[in-house]
Amino acid sequence: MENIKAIIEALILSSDAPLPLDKICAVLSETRREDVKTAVAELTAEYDQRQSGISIQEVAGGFQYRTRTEMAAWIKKLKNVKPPTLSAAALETLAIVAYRQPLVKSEIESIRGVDVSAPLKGLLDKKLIRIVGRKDVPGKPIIYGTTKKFLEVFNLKDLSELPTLREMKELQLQGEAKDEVQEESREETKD
Amino acid sequence: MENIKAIIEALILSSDAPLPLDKICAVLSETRREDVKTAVAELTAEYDQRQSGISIQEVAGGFQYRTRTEMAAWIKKLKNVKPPTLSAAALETLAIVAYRQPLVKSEIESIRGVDVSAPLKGLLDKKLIRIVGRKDVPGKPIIYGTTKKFLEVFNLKDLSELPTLREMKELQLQGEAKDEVQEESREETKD
Amino acid sequence: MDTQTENYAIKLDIFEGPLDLLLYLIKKNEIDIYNIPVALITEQYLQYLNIIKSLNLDLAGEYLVMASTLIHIKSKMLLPVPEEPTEEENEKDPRAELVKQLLEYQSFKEAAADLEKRPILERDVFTHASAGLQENTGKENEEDDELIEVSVFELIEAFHRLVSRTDKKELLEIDVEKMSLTDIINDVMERLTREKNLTFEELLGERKDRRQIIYTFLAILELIKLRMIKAYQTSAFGVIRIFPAVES
Repeated sequence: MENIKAIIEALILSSDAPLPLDKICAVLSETRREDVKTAVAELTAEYDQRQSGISIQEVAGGFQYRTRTEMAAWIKKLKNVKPPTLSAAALETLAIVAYRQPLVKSEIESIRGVDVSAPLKGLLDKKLIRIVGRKDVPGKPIIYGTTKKFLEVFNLKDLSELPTLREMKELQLQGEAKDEVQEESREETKD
Repeated sequence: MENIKAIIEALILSSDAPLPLDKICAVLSETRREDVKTAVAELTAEYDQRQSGISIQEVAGGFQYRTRTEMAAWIKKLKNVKPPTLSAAALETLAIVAYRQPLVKSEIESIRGVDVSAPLKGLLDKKLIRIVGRKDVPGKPIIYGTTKKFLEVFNLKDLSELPTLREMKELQLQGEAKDEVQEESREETKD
Repeated sequence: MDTQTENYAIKLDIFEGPLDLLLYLIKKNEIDIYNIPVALITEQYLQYLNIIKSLNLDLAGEYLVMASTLIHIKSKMLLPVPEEPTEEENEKDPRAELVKQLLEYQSFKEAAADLEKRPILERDVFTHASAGLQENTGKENEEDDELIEVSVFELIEAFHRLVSRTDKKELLEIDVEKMSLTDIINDVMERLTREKNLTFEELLGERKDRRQIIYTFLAILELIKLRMIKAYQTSAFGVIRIFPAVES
């Protein structure tokens, strides 16, 4: 078992992108998947326990060595570069793509209420979103979705890790309250 | 001391090149050089002791996380299970074939400005392009086109789903115009 | 008024559009989003637009569209509500659509803020591979061993790069029609290679819509021009038979 852990550490370090469990299992073909899973979990716990400055984190469907967030200030001191930033327009656009994907530009614009050409281009350049196809309607608009890199950059295991939109909960709660109080102004907007 | 070690681990991992002691000392300006040295030595020993698959090694005048030599065979195995990817040269060649097909090698070369024998061969091997015929001119050059697999790999229904250059240009031009004004609300020209 | 104007000018910078401005006004006035006093909000909204105009700043069309929407809602609110609305007459609150839009936008604004708070690579967490937020550098690399992930976007970026490098303007003239034509050219060549020769009718196959006929014809013309196929006719008005120009 000890040896498996050492191999996994080496595999994760040698991989440029987050390393999926499947690939680890493909390499450790003699080992049962369950055991590989346990080894990864134990390793992760060990790094945490010893309060190492680095940890094995699950992002974008794979495992990767990453520094702990508490270390950010020190690394910034070392690198002496400004961290990458996204404008509010880019973040809003990205959030809409992330939650509503796959979708076309006009759908993003109807939510934001403004033209989104500039933020879209920026997000494509940064490879946070990508073209996933074309919609089969007149004009064949381009359909956008998020990339694996989006998950890597935002430290997400997968898209399901995104928190549910607050709007949904609020609308439901509000709907219930309204039913009780004012009968007449009920909004039964069908979607 | 423990904390210093954690910081050093994070610094080494986050550094692109082997990290010289001087740089670590520069970041940990409050700590004596001797103590930094000791911390690095202790860290190195700890990784060795616990027989981790990775270790902190001194290379090219700096410290770097590296996989242990015993792990080489496993890492080779991992690289072999990697999905096929495309080099920049192959990608460019593929782009030319995709957008200008059917065409012959000399036409690709006149666009790329370099010999494309190697990338062409690679693309044929990967079955992303194929020979569609021969041109009836002296030398009877081979004519290339993309394959069904190309459409599959790029998730396209047919070639008309490829984004057109005009669309990309539009997105870009709008983006650039916006960047200049830096603000969406000022986009519209005066009426 | 001067100081007030300045305030507005500064505030304007942070608005991401008319919806954002509306949300700001709602918050500022501590209004229930489900029960917006349209008259008040419209008035304040228009005030903002006037100030922007008086500062000679250009105003995005979207702000004006929203202004007219607000005015429209306001006028609708003034109409008397029928005393006992029947099931069919059950008129929706004229504000309903706007409220829905505002809530939706607000939720994404919050989602964006949540995203921004996550541990972000190269800001809060770092890894050994340079997997950071690098811009697409488009750097040239002739070596075949540099591996990269590929998407359609990258494909067109690669082509775009080449075009700008070679400065061949005509390369830009690629559109959807041309690409569909290429599909048909490919199809024609594939079938000719298999069948050795085919008639125009056979090439058309089952699907015979106008577009298909025109495109198949154009494909044949293109292929003849490219000297990839040869067309033969036994007699005037006879069947046109098409052969690959060169045996493969």
